[in-house]
Amino acid sequence: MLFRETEIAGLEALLLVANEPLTLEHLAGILELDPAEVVEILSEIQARYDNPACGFMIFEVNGGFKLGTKPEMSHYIETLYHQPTQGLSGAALEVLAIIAYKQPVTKGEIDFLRGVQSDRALATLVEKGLTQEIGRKEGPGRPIIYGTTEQFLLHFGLRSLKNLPELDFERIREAAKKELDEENET
Amino acid sequence: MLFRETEIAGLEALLLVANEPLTLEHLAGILELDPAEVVEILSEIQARYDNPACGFMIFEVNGGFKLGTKPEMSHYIETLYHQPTQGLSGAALEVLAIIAYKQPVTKGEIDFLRGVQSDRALATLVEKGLTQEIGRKEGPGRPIIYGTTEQFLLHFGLRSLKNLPELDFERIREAAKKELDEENET
Amino acid sequence: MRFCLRSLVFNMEKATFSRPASYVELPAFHGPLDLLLHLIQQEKIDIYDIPIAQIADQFVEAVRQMEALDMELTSEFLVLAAQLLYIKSRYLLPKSPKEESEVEAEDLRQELVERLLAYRTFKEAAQTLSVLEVSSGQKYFRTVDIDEIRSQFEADDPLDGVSFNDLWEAFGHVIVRAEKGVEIKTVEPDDVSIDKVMDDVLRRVILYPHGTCFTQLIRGNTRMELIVFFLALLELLKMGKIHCEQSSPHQDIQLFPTEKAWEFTEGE
Repeated sequence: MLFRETEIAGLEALLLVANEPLTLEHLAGILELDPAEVVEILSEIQARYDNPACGFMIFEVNGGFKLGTKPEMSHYIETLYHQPTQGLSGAALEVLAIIAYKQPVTKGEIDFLRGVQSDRALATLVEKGLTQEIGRKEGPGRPIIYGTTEQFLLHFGLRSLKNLPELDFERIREAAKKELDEENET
Repeated sequence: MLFRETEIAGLEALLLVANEPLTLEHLAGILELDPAEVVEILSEIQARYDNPACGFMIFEVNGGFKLGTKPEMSHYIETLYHQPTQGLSGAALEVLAIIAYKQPVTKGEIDFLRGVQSDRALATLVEKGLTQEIGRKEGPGRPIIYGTTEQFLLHFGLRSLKNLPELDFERIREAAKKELDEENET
Repeated sequence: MRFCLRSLVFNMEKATFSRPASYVELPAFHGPLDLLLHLIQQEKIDIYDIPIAQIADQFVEAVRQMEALDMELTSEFLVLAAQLLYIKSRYLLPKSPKEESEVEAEDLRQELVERLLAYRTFKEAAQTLSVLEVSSGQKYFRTVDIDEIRSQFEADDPLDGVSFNDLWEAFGHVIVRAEKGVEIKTVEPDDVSIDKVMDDVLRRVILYPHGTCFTQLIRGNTRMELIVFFLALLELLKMGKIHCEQSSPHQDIQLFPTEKAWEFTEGE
């Protein structure tokens, strides 16, 4: 197939830049070949890609062909595009702790306990799938009530909220007292 | 280099899925290799691409590597996109030359050097991704300052701005001085 | 502006015209500097020694032809024409202290030469780029949808590294803030409103569901503050939001939130 070098290279180039899968007919039209010849070229390219030192692969999707990476390469790609998880902010952790231990709870209640607005922190927690709306409270304004999610339980290895360990008030109080003392000293 | 098959394939896969040029260090980190080994692999891949039956090519820009199509393949891509690529107009090339050699530069400075308004040419260059706004100049009016892009380097086959052909910089400096004086007067 | 400039140019030209300009070929110019450079190159003139009178006339003539050919003629052409004629007139001016006007004309000419040289440099650079553009060839790249790639990976656990201890600590911060009762401490005792103190007390009672001591809840530096806190406590007891227990007469009184405790915040 040496005499078709240009078309083989052309087909590769087309596969590289096309955003959508290209059909045999479309490729044949651009390369000025018969569809049968395009099939031959495609299998020749695929044979070349079968080399373990090659990271590419031709996929057939909806009757079209597109270039992609071999499945074995996915861990490299994952490393390239890995987004380091943004740890939760202090405010978000506070809101999460309040929801975990006081649920079901409204935003007004969270704000009341924290003494500050919690809108942003609450939105982050919902977005990350750690807390969710679980209904509305009866009464004026029917405010949304929040609770923790399955994902929250999964992270802490809990089968249900009943297994949530009690707040260790002794320790919390001690830590809080220490923090207060330190602040008073300065 | 048979024993490095996986890394060779991995590098190819990474080049395929990256929009931005990947630096040696970045690639070395993902592939868990030394940068020197990455260089070896890159040249091995490039040697493979040199085969006329291959449509790919590795481009180096600003110390990063990017996968693209060989220039000989451009007519196939133009057929795919139904649009022949047009070269830049004379006015656009003048504006681009001024930006390339004098960056960072304001539109006022470009207009002065050319003795004519450059709005249209400048807009075309920004639209084509060859130049971009890179900030604002301190001083009255805080005019936008322009510079070239990585796309500019790729388009002209330059590895970095250092590879721009030399100009008679003495003249440019003198002209720039004059123009500064004028700006200060107004 | 445009018409005004043009009449200026041609009036000046009439006044100072000395000899007919030679015919010029007119390609499309990228501006007046481009045209001027073209004329200088066409006449094989040394750029450092431009005969202003001759070049000014040729420039004006070229602008006239462009106008006659209905070519795009921006105001910059007219401005430069006016400048050239002005320099020419300064050189020719018979009266006034001659030296002064010649010095001024010389400065203007020098400035024009410098602009022309700079323009020529960039014009050459543009030609170099044009050559580069052709020789490097057209290449194309893939545009990758990174979001799509990312969506194929499992999202990381946002609670990575967070333990129960961290949760308790966070809860502790809420308590610290409630204990500080910043707002209440800063107001003058006379102004301490009973509502604010009730909030302060209730907030702390809710945060300690296993009971909090009476002595811990009541705080204040003055007799007045202590009284207000005590009144707030009584009011909350009366409203049924908290209840108290005392295991034996000499033990500290413990206060607990009731089911009704939350109703307080519902109005907000």
